[in-house]
Amino acid sequence: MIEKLQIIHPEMALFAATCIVLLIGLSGRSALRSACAPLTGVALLAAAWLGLQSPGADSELMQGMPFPGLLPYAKTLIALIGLLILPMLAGTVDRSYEKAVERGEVYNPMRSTRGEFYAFFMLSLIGVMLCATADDLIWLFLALELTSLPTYIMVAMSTSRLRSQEAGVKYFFLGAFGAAMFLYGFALLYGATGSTFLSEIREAMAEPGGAGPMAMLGLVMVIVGVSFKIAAVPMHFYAADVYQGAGTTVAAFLAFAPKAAGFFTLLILLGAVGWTHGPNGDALPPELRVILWVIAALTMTIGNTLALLQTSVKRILAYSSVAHSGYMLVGLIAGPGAGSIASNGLAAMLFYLLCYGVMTTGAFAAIAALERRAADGGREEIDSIEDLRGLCRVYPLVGWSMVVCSLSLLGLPPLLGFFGKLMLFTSAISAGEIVLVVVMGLNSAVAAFYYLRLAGYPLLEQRHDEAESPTLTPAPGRRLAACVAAVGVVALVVFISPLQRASHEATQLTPLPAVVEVKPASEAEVARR
Amino acid sequence: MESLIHPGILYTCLALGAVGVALSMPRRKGGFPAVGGLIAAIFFGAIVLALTIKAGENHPNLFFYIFAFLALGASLRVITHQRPVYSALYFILTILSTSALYLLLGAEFMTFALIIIYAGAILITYLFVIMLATQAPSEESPEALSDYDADSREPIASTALGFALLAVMTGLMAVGVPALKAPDLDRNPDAVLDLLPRKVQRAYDTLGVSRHALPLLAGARVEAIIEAGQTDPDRAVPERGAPPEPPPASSYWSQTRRAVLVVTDVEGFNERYQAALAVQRGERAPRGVRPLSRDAMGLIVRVTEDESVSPLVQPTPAWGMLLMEFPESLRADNIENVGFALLAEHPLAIELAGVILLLALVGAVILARMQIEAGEQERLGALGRGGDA
Amino acid sequence: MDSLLTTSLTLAQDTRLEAFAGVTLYHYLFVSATMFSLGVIGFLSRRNLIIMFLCTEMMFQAAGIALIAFSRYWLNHTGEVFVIFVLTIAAAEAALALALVVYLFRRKSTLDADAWMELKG
Amino acid sequence: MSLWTHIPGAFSTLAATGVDAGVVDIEMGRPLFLLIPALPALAALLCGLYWALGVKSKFPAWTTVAALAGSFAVTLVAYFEIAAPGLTHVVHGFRWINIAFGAAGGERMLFVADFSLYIDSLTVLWMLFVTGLATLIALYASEYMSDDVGPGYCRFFFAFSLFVVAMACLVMGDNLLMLFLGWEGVGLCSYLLIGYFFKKPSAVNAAKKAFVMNRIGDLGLMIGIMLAFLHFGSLRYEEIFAQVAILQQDGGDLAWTIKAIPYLLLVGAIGKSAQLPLFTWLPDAMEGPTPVSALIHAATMVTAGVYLVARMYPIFLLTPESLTLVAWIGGLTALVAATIGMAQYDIKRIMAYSTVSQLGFMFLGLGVLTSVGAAFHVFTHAFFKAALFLCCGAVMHGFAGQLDLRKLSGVQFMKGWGIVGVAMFVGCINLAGLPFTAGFFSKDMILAEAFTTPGFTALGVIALLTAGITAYYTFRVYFRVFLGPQHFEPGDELHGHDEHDHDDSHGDDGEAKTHDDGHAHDFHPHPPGWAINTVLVVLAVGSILAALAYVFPRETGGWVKGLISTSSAAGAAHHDHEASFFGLGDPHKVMYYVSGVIALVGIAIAWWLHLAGRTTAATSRADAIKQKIGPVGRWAERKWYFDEIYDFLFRYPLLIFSHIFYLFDKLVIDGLVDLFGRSPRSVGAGVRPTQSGGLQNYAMGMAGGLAFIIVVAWLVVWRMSS
Repeated sequence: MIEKLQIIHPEMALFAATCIVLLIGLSGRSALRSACAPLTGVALLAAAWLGLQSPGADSELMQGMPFPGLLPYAKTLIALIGLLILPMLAGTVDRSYEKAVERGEVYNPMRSTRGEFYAFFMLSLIGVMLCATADDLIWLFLALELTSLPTYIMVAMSTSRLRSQEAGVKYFFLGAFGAAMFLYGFALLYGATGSTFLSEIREAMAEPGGAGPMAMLGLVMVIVGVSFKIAAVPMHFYAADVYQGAGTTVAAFLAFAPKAAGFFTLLILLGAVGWTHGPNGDALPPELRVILWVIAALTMTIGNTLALLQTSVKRILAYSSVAHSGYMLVGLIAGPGAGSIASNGLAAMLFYLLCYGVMTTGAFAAIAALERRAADGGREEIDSIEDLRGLCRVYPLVGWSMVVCSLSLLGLPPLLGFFGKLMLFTSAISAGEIVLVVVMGLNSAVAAFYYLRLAGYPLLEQRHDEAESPTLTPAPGRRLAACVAAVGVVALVVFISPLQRASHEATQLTPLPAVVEVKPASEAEVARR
Repeated sequence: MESLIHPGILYTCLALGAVGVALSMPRRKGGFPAVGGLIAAIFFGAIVLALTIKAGENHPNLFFYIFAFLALGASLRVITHQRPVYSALYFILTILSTSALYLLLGAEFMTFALIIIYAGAILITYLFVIMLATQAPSEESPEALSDYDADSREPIASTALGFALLAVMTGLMAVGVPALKAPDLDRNPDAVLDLLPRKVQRAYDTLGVSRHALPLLAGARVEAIIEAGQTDPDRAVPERGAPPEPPPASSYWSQTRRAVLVVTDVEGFNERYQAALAVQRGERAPRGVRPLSRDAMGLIVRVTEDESVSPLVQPTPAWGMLLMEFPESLRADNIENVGFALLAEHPLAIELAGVILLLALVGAVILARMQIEAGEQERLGALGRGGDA
Repeated sequence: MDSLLTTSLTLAQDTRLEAFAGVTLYHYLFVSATMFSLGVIGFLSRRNLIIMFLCTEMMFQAAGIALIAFSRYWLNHTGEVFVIFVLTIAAAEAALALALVVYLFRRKSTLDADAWMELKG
Repeated sequence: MSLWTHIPGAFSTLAATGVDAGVVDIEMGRPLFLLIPALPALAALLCGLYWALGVKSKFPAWTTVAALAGSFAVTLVAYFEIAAPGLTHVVHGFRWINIAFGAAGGERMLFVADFSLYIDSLTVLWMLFVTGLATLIALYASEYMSDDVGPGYCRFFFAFSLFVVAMACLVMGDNLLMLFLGWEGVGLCSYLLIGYFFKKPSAVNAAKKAFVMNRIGDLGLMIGIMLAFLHFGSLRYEEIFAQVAILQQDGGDLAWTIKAIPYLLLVGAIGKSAQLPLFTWLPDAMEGPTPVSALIHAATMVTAGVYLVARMYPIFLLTPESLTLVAWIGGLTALVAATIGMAQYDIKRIMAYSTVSQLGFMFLGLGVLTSVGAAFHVFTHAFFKAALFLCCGAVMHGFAGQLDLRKLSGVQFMKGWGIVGVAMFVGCINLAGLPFTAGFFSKDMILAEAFTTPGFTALGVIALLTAGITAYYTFRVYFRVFLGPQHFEPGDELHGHDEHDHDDSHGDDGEAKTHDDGHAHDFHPHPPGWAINTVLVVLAVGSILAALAYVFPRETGGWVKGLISTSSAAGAAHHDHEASFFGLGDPHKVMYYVSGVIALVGIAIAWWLHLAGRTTAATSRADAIKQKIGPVGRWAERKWYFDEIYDFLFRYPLLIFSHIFYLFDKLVIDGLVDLFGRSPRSVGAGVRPTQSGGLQNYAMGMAGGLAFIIVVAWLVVWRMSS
């Protein structure tokens, strides 16, 4: 038992740092308080390093898991993207209060929320990592909740404006609603197989008649419930409101962490039940394939078309994140393929998750780095796309980061997003999902309209009024995050080959020991084709 | 596909029950909770009745009907009562009836845990917050109901939606349940005792049985016979004497629930056994002989079919054979089973739950102490923006 | 009455090794699904934030009944263990939700869910 | 699926066994050739640096010119090493993507895309005019953009250099992925350069339109490339061609996915080369600075579609039906664009439509299997069209943005405009196809082949008609603008939205002030300076000399033919010697006369209508002319009458025709584009009410979605089991 702990070393490191941060965040000494962010950074670095050391496919501990090689990739990915988001967070909460303390006001720990913010950030990342680690439905349920609960609070406390509270209440209540759905799904899945262990579920499902209606109902409810985490149709409604209402930095975090958790959950759940059907034994059960297909197609279409109508950058990015979930689902539908990287949809999904994390963080960081005069005289975060006008000329670093990240989100070669999409395309084509590929291609074309606006406003437009135009925030970390992300979008292109190989190795599905009989239903399906 | 209930009956009754629920939703004028509840109860009763008729002998006992009715009725009141306090109280009733259903299902531990945690702790908090966040009735309007409590939002649409969901779920379950694999009935419910050696150890200490026999007694199926004096239980092949044949394994536990045990090096077993029997009969044990303890005696019941005691207990000094049944005190009960499953199979999940509770604690504290900055509302009001644009 | 009570209590004990037939399982599942749907309906139609959250708790409870029934069916205790964790999460969510609701009430002096409709489109 | 198993060794064995009928030997080339893309890349980097440093001089221009000239020089070296002996070289740059993986069963699959150059004679031909023209046009732009010295200047040359890099990548890449990279790169640079005057909303809109329409094409190209990879297991040309050669030898039925590849590639080519129905972006793209129009939207980038078809010719030859489609698209585009061009007044737009029309000719050439003709036309067109555009640019530059041919007249004989006029004349005779010009020869090859190829006679007639119209509208411009009475009205670029000083920091520099003064009283056009004149002279001479490539060297039947026949684009043109031009004999010979006559007729009509007796004298001098030719008043009246007849009989139907096409363009094509743009918006607007902001509305959507998805899953289960 105790040796099993080594698979959660990164989580343990993060949790230790969480406790320390919680404590020193309350300290009366400003030097100690300001150590929260560096400490979090160190913990994330440690987690990334420990994540690399996680037991891989050759380890005894991982035998029987659907994806024995998943951990090193997943944990390192999560920790590194967390590290990218971290600089944005510095100064998110209580900056004005810290200023007041610097001016000589007495520090009152009851008014500070500094340490807790980093603590929640890390707790949520722990949850994401545990989702990727889970070998058990109970664990998975708890990990999903651990991912979400901190984000609920982070949204509500991100700014003191009413819209943050509105975002918080919508996110929390709908999140609990969604959680009830996937909890019921987990219950039915347990009911259908008699076990909560993924390895046993996998064996039970592989038996003849194992994937009966009860299991299907459970899986459908889980998939729909987890769709909330990845903001996919029909659970996408909250995304735009919440991203817009939350502070920009928190929105950036929301765009990555719950989504990653949701995709890891879907990956290992479907790894436990799926891709053993069809003539080649590498397809999902037909009913799952159909519903994922419907969800994916609707998600990209609705996300992209709604994004067209927006003038708020955060809403555009929110709907774009909805659409990107649809793209990533395509990889999930394509499945593990026939052993090659180009046909491995799961690897494509994981690789795209990496690309998406970098790109979207960069875009959010770029707008988080700016602020404008609010109606009540204070400074507020920018939101309207008009605020991006002529940014490249005034603040070239931020402006170009926005341009590069938007173009990458659009999938323009030779940026990172293009290669992510390319991999999704090839895997979907080799899985025979031509229609879905066409839908995805059309959606990419539609997406060009609004991504070009995001890229064109900073680059091609002219500023209207200097006085009303946004200025840089005093928090340099956000600029840093934007630049690092933009550089990453360009520079990671050089490393796509090893990255894709790593994601390919991470998604090697353990073959089932027993010979899986081909369902007669799928033969009928083949005949119909 | 085989379905447990005729879809026509199911959907018709659900649709009519939905009408009842929709009727009982709160309206500004009060609605018809009684009528609606009655209609809903009738049609839900019809579905359960249809199920029970189909079930034949294999139906649940009376208490199921009582507590299911209570649980669902109270749930309906939770969502239809216009006063939040009553809703919360009805939710306590829901919890209590649910825990009774748990008891019927043999989950004693969860029964009590549910009552303590939910009804005892969580719901009290709810009541507290409801009290805190509701305006107290004043002199003029003692019946003051908040507008948002008095009136439900889109009652018909949401009821229709909820019942559509219910229809597809129950419909699919009705197909899914018969398609389930049969549970493993031969599985030993007391298998956990294998892994809980200390309790068994105590029992054996009183019996004076070899430690090597412990796994055999604890384990459900005794497939090995240990030779007298042999200390290695893995070498299970007898070299001397004809071992008695173990009963067939498959139906073993479901039929007899007896273990065949070869007890080695039992010193004076027969004398001690007879002495204990004598004690049971109210006689005095022979001098110098320590009778077997009550626990150990509990192990030795119904030794043969005709309930005579001695025939199989051979007075051979080297080894004896015992046909025995676990005494109730040695049976693994629900709490042990749950506790073991919890601690042995999900230890990390417990830690994780602890982390989540810590997080909830910190989060609640933060939310509670979040400042509403002084004058924020006034400042916004002065700008002519009642809220946030 | 005494005999009835004994029957019910010993149901937990004595009949546990007998088949818990599918029909009986379906009885419990039906109750569970109905409670789940009632929770959904309540969440959709009640405007009081506290009652709405109570409804999600009800949905959790419904999952609990299903878990215990399945646990009984499969003759293992994993489902019961699951329910313990469901209770934990329910408690954690309730703590946060109630704190949030109190905070919101302080901001707007109302518990109406429709009071929070500024963000849209 | 056996094709998936190919490994690099496979090709060499194929080559050794002589299966590679259509493929030439591949050798390793000299790393020196990597300088062709590297030098412009360096220039782009430097321009970016200047931009960051805030350089305010012509430094970026000289850097770019020097780098491009170097690039051209290296290309010349490559030409002498490769093209003349007919070799194919592959120059390995660096390994870009290399994913090798294998299943346990021993099947191996490679996804390799190196940054390598594939240099054969087709590449060299293209690169010669790309780098050569880019050098010249950069020189021209150094003067043309001089009002803009500063950040805009740096930005312009940055994008300009980057364009050449991307173009080199497109043309020289040794695999389809590099081609795609360059393809998108040139699209991006085009977007940046069209939108250069980003203060003008029309420029920004045009940039967007170009980008979006190109994305439609790119989608097709991308899918085509993926299919190619799936089928051939590689994206490298040499391996694809080897496998195509095998397929050709094997004969038999092809998988539909292979057959789909040329069509998908064609979609990409249509988008990039502005063919029907995706051509409307190109005229709009004239919002960009004129050097950009000349280089990107006339000479180089738009021929990328032609290059793509030519490069992948073996695949097109596998499914000849696709070539028929190419031919028809080309022929119809040529006609439609030419008729639209007749009705325009903006000289740059006329040139743009003429570009579309000439690109149509090239596609027609490819479609009727004369890849030589197409490539030759690309080559000659690059020269004369660049010359024409640069002349228009010089006029525009000199007359403050005036492009309306009704407001300019007699420029040829104004002081300092002689060189421009002559260059314009040279360009016009080429475009019109006056006998013995380069344009004449290259067009003839295509026309003749259309009549030679069975089943394409109708296209030949259309092309002939188009040639006539081309001659007409070309000389309409020349006669109106350059000949006739001297008259001009300056353009509107003095009112603040001057394209030359869009940048606020330059709003009050000296030159703009002069303009303001000049406008107040009388406007003095400023004739072009040395840089523009030099470039025009070089281009005019080049246009004339290009005709020699048709004849010399004799042993290969012309320079271009010699180049093309040793490349992958060598089409097996079937010379049907029985073919005759309406009973007059061998089309190849007859065409010289027929097309020459048609060109002359077109020019004559233009002369008749636009020069002879033109009395568009709103100026005082016009009155004097009218006095001089007083006796001819009635005659002039009668001419007006002829004009009416002409309008009615000849111009009017065509005008109606052109308006129909214009309407078609506006309504159907733009409508389709609009539909493409708007239908997502309307879908979005339809979905938007679901985002009502109400918490419980969202919850309702979620619960309803769950119920719906369960129903879907159930239906599938039910259907599977029944």
